Amino acid sequence: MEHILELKNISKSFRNTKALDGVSLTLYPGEIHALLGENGAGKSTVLNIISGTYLPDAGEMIYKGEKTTMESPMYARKKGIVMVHQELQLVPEMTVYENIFLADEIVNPITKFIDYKKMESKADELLKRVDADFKSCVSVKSLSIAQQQMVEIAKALHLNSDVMILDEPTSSLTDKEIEKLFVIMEKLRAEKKALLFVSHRMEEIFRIADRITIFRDGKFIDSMPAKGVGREELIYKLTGRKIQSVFNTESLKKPEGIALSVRNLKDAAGKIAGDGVSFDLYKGEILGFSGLVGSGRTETVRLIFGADKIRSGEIKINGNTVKIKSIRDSIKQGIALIPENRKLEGFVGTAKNMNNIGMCSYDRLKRGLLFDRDILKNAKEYMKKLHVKPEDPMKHTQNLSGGNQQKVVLAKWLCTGPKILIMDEPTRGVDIGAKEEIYKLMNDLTRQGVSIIMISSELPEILMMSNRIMVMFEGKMNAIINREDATEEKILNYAMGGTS
Amino acid sequence: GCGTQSEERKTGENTSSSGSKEASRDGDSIITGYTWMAENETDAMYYKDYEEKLGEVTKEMVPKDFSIGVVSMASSNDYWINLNQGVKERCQELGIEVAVEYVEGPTDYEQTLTNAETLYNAGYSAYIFSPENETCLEEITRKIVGEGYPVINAYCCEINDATCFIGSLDSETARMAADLAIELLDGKGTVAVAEGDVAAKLAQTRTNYFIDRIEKNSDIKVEEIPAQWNPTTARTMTTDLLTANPDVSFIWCNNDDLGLGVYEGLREANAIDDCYVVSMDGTKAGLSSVASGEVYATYWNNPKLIGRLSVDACVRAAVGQDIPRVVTTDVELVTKENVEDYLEK
Amino acid sequence: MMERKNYQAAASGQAIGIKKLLNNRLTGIVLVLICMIVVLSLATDSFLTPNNLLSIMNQASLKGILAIGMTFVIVGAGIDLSVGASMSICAMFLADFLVKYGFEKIWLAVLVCFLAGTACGLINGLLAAYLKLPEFLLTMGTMSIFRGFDYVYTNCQTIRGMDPRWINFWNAGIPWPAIFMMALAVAAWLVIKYTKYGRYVFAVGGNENASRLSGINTKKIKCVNYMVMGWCCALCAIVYVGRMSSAEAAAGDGFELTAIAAAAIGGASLAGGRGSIAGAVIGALILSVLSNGLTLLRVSSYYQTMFTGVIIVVAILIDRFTQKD
Amino acid sequence: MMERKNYQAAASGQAIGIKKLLNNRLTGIVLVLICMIVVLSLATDSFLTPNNLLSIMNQASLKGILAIGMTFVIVGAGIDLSVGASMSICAMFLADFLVKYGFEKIWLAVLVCFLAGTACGLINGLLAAYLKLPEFLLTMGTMSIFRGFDYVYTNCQTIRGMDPRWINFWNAGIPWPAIFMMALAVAAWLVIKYTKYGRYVFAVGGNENASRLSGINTKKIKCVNYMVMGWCCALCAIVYVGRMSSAEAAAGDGFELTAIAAAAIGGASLAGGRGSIAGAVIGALILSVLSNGLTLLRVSSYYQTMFTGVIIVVAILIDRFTQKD
Ligand SMILES: Nc1ncnc2c1ncn2[C@@H]1O[C@H](COP(=O)(O)OP(=O)(O)OP(=O)(O)O)[C@@H](O)[C@H]1O
Ligand SMILES: Nc1ncnc2c1ncn2[C@@H]1O[C@H](COP(=O)(O)OP(=O)(O)OP(=O)(O)O)[C@@H](O)[C@H]1O
Ligand SMILES: [Mg+2]
Ligand SMILES: [Mg+2]
Repeated sequence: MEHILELKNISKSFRNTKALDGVSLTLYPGEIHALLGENGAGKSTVLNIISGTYLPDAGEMIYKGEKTTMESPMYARKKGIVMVHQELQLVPEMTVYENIFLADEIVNPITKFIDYKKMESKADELLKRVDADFKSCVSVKSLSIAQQQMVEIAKALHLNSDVMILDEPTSSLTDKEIEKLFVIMEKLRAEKKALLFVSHRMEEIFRIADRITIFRDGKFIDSMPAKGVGREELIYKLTGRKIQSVFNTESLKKPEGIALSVRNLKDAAGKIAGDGVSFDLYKGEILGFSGLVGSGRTETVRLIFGADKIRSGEIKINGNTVKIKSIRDSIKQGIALIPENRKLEGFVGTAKNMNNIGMCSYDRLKRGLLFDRDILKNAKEYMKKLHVKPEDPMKHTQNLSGGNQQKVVLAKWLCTGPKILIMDEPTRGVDIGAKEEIYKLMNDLTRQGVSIIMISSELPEILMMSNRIMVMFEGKMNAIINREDATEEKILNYAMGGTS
Repeated sequence: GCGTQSEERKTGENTSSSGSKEASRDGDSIITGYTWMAENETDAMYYKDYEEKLGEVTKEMVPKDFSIGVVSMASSNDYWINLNQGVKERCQELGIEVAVEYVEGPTDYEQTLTNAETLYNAGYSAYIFSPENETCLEEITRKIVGEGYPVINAYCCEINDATCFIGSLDSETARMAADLAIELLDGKGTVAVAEGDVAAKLAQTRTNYFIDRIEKNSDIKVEEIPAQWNPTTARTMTTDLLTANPDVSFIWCNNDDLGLGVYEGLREANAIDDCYVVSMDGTKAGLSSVASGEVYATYWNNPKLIGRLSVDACVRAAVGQDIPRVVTTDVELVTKENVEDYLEK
Repeated sequence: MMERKNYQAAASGQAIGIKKLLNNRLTGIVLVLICMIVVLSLATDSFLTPNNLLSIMNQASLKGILAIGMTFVIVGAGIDLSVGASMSICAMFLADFLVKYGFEKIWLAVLVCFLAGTACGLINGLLAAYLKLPEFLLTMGTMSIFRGFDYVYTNCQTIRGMDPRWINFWNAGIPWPAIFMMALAVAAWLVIKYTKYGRYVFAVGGNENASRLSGINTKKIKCVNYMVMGWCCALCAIVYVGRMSSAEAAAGDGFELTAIAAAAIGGASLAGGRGSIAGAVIGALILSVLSNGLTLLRVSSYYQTMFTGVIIVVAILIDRFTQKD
Repeated sequence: MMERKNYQAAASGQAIGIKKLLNNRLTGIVLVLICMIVVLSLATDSFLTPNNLLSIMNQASLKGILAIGMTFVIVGAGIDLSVGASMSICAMFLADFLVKYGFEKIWLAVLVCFLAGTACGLINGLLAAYLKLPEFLLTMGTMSIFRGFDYVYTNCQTIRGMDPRWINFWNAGIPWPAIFMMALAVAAWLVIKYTKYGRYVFAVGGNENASRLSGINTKKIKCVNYMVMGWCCALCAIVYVGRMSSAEAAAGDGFELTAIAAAAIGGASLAGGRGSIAGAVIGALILSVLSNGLTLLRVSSYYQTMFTGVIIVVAILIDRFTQKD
């Protein structure tokens, strides 16, 4: 079969980082092609080159039989290449339909004026196609990340391009939405479109991909059909080492004492329904929060952390009732929150890694005055611990790859030495190797008596790591199950509002 | 004679001794060839003659419900406060209602016009206008005068259609300053002019007539300090200019505030003893710096009197007296010797 | 049962109407404007006269025209400090050509005026969009350059001596400035709301990177914003020369801040992505009513300066508290 | 072999040094400053004299002091247009107290001056940070309020009649203004670099939301930024009254733009999160050398306005192309 796109020996450097070193990639029509690699391997970079966001330093690209350089995103779109970026690229002040039809507005054929009605109805159709639960007339800034991701996908779908590139589209979706996305992808495959996508979740690769290409450290490693590849083999190719699956081995131990107790917690904005959320978090346990997108998990933990106003309810820490009015109060109580949207809430774009990591720990790091030396040392220590690549504390965080940014945010909170660690989608966009590192770290922490709340939309992760699992549904706590009793089906059932 | 020179020229007619109609430095490039006209006006009188001829304005003369609207320059300048003080005092004496509007920045012509329009809409019996640049009020003046209300142009720039211009002639003051410079420097050396806004008519008159006189009557070289009415800028530029040309030994400043700035600049350049600073307006700060021997001299034209005369002119015009186009007042040189007299006024 | 439901629906419909009104970004400033008008109508005799209202409209039009242009620039996440000077250049060319070539060749004068506006806008636009120079500094620089050019060209002489027909046109009692402003406002509103370019202005200002990745030529959009600003400067210059019957070299000094203030009072966010034409016009009206009112109320000039500030702060406070986000 | 390796290492070390230099944000503007100094030294006799250099330093200090304060505000993603008026209020109180209570009570005058600065900063800070008013408009409003207060308090009279000891202090040939500025610069640099507050200014300016979620009291930081600006206004007022031996009601008019320009030329980004104290000082120096140079070169006044703009644009162009991102 004739390929639609071929990359040969593409190289790309950013200042002093070599992001791509002579990589190659071939894409056929009617296939779903998975691009794999660790964080910082250069996946996003190569996708950005294909879609015209970056220009390559060297190498050539053959598209539909012709040698081409995609000089701009506009040009690439015209040629039939569309990309969903790893970081959400929407205009927050605009409505969903305006975003979906951005740069491709429907105009009245005679007056050339924009036809809002038509755009809205068409956008609603598209949203129905991806089975979204919101209307297209709402503004994007009022949506959760997952919903915004759906908008991105709808936006790419409507262009009906020959090549569709999806850079970690599933990282902020829950299983239900992912399945919907896969159905759509399969339909596109049947229409002979070429799909190129990135994911760090192995199950997804095996579920959907036809072929796999692997990058490591900016170099091409291998390309093969997905059928018949073993999980162990794939992971070895990805990381260049053997990775052992980490489990929460502490799970069998009986918990001793309650670290955090929440009763009837409700927020001022009214997102949390009924009598509010109530649960206990034991010392040294990992409590998994599961639920569908928009079920109010993030809302709940933000309340505990003091990021949003509490309307009513009681929070006890180590048995003492505490009043949490601000984030500083909760930090003083030893609570840390790793937010779900790292770019908007996690780190400061204009700052270097060392400052982002040290940000919450200046009180500890200062010796009368703050010295760069100490901040640097602190950052180096944690960057090493979490294998941040490149391990350069002087680099600006926004120039790291997505997964490495996540690690920097993790590092920032770990070095505050929290007693209660809340992680909202902590492994979003983190590669398999690093995921295991994070799991190991979580186990280490619980062993030291730290209690962890982990919100995750990845069921395997929840099942593997949690001692107990709390399932939320429409702003209410629906069930708490012990790990021994938990199965994927059970959790999903509770997450959809089932009662047993 | 550095003393009062007003006796020599009681009217505007015989003031053009230098014969300069074209006062600009570069006559050819003037687009419309506009020059300071008041001094060539034939229908002009010295204010004492005029008062003698027309008699005093009394309370009885004032029509019923007479009111005056005033549009004045720069609210932050003591000179205009004094002038309008005169207006207000006289109005009080005559029982006239008065509203005074200033513009904050001198170059805010649009605001000047806006103020005039607003006062016009509020309906006053007469108006006193003192704009920094006459053109912005020309149309509205024509309109008001056309409707039969008097518009008195109190000092500043001359408005074409105004009923009457009252005040000293800046062209004359500038020439007096030039003569003073020539006398003090013996016709040689270098002088500088600290200008207000280079684009403002008021500043141009004060600058150009000075330069013209100097160039025609002596070998003195002239330097510029484009200070934009800003004393801080004047200070900085004076120091810089003295660095570039230490020969400058006389600086003519477009107003007293600039004079104060220029003096501080000279202080930094260590040149206070080698350079005369002469300014105009006679504000409180200006006079006090003359008294303390800093600024050498300032020209004072009795702003309060101009204000009072303007009110009188409004009344005179309203009752149908035949007032001349231009009424000139005195300019007096204030130096350390006679400053005491002025500080009291 | 049915009735009760209907009643509820109606009530909730009403509630939604009010809510929508309260959520509308313009509600706050319209409230401010209405308050000012009511207070001034009660406190003075002369405020609510046709002549005065006409004057206010005319006075607001200079500010309004520039504020409309500024809205394009600000919504596109830029800023333009050179508008006063650009306006002055346009006014100078217009007046000069009118005087030199007479009223018959008025088309030529207007053409040159618009060319000058385009040139000024293009200089800013090219440097800001294509060379990515920081806009605040850049336009501060071009402000000086344009103003200097103005000085040199006019030799700092006021250009006067307009044809009487020109003067009569502007002084015949028809509020041409206000008409021009309203016409521009309608045109700008149509562009902003119903053309691709208009939507792109918001997109680029709201998220430049996302817009670029969506295939918008963000540089072109940014550049065009400045050109639109330039055309508004040209139109403003026509009104200016009409109102003043002359053009001074220092014309329009400080207009930039007024224009930015009017646009910002009208809800334009200097971070980009937010703003409206109606808001800009209302902002200009508020500033004009304010200055008119303070004069009519005979507030002493020192206090006028102070009150202007107080009203601006109060206006943004009201605006802040009539909408929550 | 060994030797060659060493050689290579040395060469690469050098290369890294140069690269680092080129990557430094300040390289571009230092280059601009050096170019200007070289050109002026060659073109004029008087530029490179100790007296002239001293004057430049003194002249730069007013701009520099304000630019340092402005750096805090701008790095924290704010802006302050009221600095000229705040400075004027401080100057007015200082001069008034010096004249009224004599040189003996100079501590009182300085204290009142700083209190005034704190008050101005606090008003801006509280409104901007705690009520979240848009800063450009807000400080435009407070600019009018402060200036009006100034007019009312002084009744527009210039305050003069300083004690001779005060005048002598400032005119004894010691460049106190420059010394004050340098002292402030060092202090500000220490604060920015070595204190928590300093780091937080950058964090809040770079991403306010993330900073808040990291437990930083972002409102307090923003408010303190304006207070720091207020103190810088007070210090600037001291230097101003020292240099002018008087205080006018209109003092400091337009200083806000100069201060913003100096800070921005020095690399402060108006979007927040970026900027440096050294940059602000260099920016102020560039502006002062520029104005000094144009006077020394006897550029005619019309062209001075133009050239100032040209140099600003050239400076940001050079700055833009000496660093890539
Ligand atoms: N704008 C940039 N400036 C500097 N370096 C960059 C930039 N973008 C990417 N890099 C660097 O290029 C390398 C590859 O990054 P890329 O984003 O392609 O990784 P990735 O494979 O997509 O990783 P992830 O799985 O974490 O998304 C990284 O080392 C990153 O630090
Ligand atoms: N900043 C916001 N503004 C308005 N609505 C929001 C905002 N953030 C979240 N929501 C809404 O609140 C609801 C609860 O969202 P929340 O983020 O708590 O859900 P979640 O269970 O954490 O799901 P997710 O998997 O998306 O994080 C969602 O329906 C979402 O649309
Ligand atoms: Mg990536
Ligand atoms: Mg969430």
